[in-house]
Amino acid sequence: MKNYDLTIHEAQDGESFRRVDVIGCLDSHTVVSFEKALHGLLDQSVNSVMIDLSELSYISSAGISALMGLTHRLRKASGELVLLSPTDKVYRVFRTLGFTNIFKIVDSEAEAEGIFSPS
Amino acid sequence: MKNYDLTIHEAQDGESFRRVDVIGCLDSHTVVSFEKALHGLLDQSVNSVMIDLSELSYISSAGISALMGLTHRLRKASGELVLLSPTDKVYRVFRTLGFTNIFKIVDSEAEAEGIFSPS
Amino acid sequence: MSGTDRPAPCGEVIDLEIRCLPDTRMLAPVRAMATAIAAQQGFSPDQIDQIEMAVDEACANVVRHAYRHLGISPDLSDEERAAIHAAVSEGTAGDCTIRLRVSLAEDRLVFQVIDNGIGIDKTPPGVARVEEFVERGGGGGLGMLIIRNYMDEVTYDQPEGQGTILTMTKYLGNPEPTA
Amino acid sequence: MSGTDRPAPCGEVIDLEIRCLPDTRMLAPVRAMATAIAAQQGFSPDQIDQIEMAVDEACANVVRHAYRHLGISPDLSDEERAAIHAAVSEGTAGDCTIRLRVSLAEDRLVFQVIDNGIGIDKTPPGVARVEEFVERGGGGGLGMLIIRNYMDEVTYDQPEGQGTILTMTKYLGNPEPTA
Ligand SMILES: Nc1ncnc2c1ncn2[C@@H]1O[C@H](COP(=O)(O)OP(=O)(O)O)[C@@H](O)[C@H]1O
Ligand SMILES: Nc1ncnc2c1ncn2[C@@H]1O[C@H](COP(=O)(O)OP(=O)(O)O)[C@@H](O)[C@H]1O
Repeated sequence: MKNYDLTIHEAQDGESFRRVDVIGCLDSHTVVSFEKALHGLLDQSVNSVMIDLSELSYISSAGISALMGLTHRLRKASGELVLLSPTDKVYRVFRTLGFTNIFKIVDSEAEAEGIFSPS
Repeated sequence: MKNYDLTIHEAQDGESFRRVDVIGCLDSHTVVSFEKALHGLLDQSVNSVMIDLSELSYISSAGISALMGLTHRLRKASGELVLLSPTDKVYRVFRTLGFTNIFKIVDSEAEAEGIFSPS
Repeated sequence: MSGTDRPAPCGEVIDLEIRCLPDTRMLAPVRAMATAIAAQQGFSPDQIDQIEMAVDEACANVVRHAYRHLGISPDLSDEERAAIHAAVSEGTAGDCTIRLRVSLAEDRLVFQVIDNGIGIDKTPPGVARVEEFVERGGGGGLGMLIIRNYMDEVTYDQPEGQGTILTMTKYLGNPEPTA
Repeated sequence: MSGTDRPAPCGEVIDLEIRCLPDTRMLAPVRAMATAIAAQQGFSPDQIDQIEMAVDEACANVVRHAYRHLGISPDLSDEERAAIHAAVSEGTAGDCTIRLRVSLAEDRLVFQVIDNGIGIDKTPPGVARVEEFVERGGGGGLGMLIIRNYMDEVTYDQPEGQGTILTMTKYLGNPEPTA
């Protein structure tokens, strides 16, 4: 029933990236606090972030814009933003608009590891 | 996604009752065709009916009124209306309004059999 | 200013208003809207279900009763429905609508369901107890009971010759209703 | 008759109209209503998602852009929001609303999003291609593109000094959009 919730997981020993879970809707309303929280995280010189989208039920252009902005900022800092397991509905929006080639989208944490720490 | 659908199953050999599935919402809008279909069935001298409510996502007073009317009509014909596995949400409405003692509500077809053909 | 354009209940801001034709096909969309607002305001799943049902019953009553002098009812054929839509849109059936106003406050949601129909009798209509309804084998009269059970405050207003204003308030964090 | 009370597009009956404050908290309820109507009219799950998004983008644009001269934007603090609500309800901020009109027809749904704000430039605003958006690293401009991609017909109207009327039509059984 919750419309929006965000969890920024604590940094784990030896983990090469920070993990964030976003659930509910990412629209013009909820994106305001989403962006505040994520840019707050990046200000702590975090430059590898994985956002779990497996419980994101809706995304609008405002949410896509926020993800694009984060991707841009992290890439400039030689980091990366990885999106984990978007729901079918959100994936379809990425696909119809042409974002599946732009965002790094993965199906598992292992795959994300491979992007953050290429061997 | 379907807002309302009704299936009246064919009579089976040796079956003591007719089975009906209703899915979606039973509100002032959909109840009109629900009542038409059910009274049509009863007009064929069917007097034992089990309605599967396991995919009924919403019921309003109009739906309850229809179920009450059917119960009344079937009991007068020495028959019975049995409601199979209502969703939690629908059951809660029956409970808060005091209908759990009035409708015959069962959890399994076997239990319904026991009501229709007491041994 | 038409009669139904009366101000919101004192101190409340009308945040959202829906106006629609008295057509039962509008009930599902209106319920969806009401539950989304209730969820966003932080009501519990049970409370959301109660709000959904109360709003539905109030709007269904407008279709069922308020405009019966115009031949409006839930069980119209598609042709009858189209004829009434046309009459309403051409203005020959008057301002015949369901109007739902929603006010958000910190601690509560207020819904007003307004019609321009025939009005409600002064005596509280519908059944007083579920037993009454069961004895006569259904046949309606349960809607008002549900509204009164599920909402915390319910009032009816009948501005002179202008149909009905039903105001229903639900407080956040109120205990569960008992029937 | 105020400027925005203009008649429905020719031949359409306005079945439902929502008027609400330009507050992003209204977006989720409005989406819920739009998807419920679309589902009831028989649109496919994909089409329902597209309608949801187009309606959301259009209403979000009203909050984001139409009333910026009044200080209205999505990222207001609760206090700022309350002040604007008060100004709107006291009438000192004018008739500053989002208005969504829905017309049902056999073969299509028509949504009109109407505001009384600053209006849109004649040149089609927003980005023309997603690449443009990607190159500058986000920063908006995608909403209109989504609306144009996801709806079958989209027109903008600017009645003299009265904000914007965005009309979006979706036909039942139309093929999927390609970006
Ligand atoms: N908006 C309304 N306008 C006119 N009469 C109404 C309205 N709402 C309710 N009523 C009256 O109140 C009665 C009780 O309503 P309710 O308890 O919902 O039962 P039901 O709708 O099943 O008759 C109705 O039968 C009707 O006479
Ligand atoms: N209702 C409106 N009133 C005024 N301007 C608008 C309105 N809707 C859109 N616009 C203008 O169109 C531009 C493009 O909108 P859009 O593609 O949704 O991108 P964004 O909202 O992210 O800027 C906006 O930046 C704004 O200038």
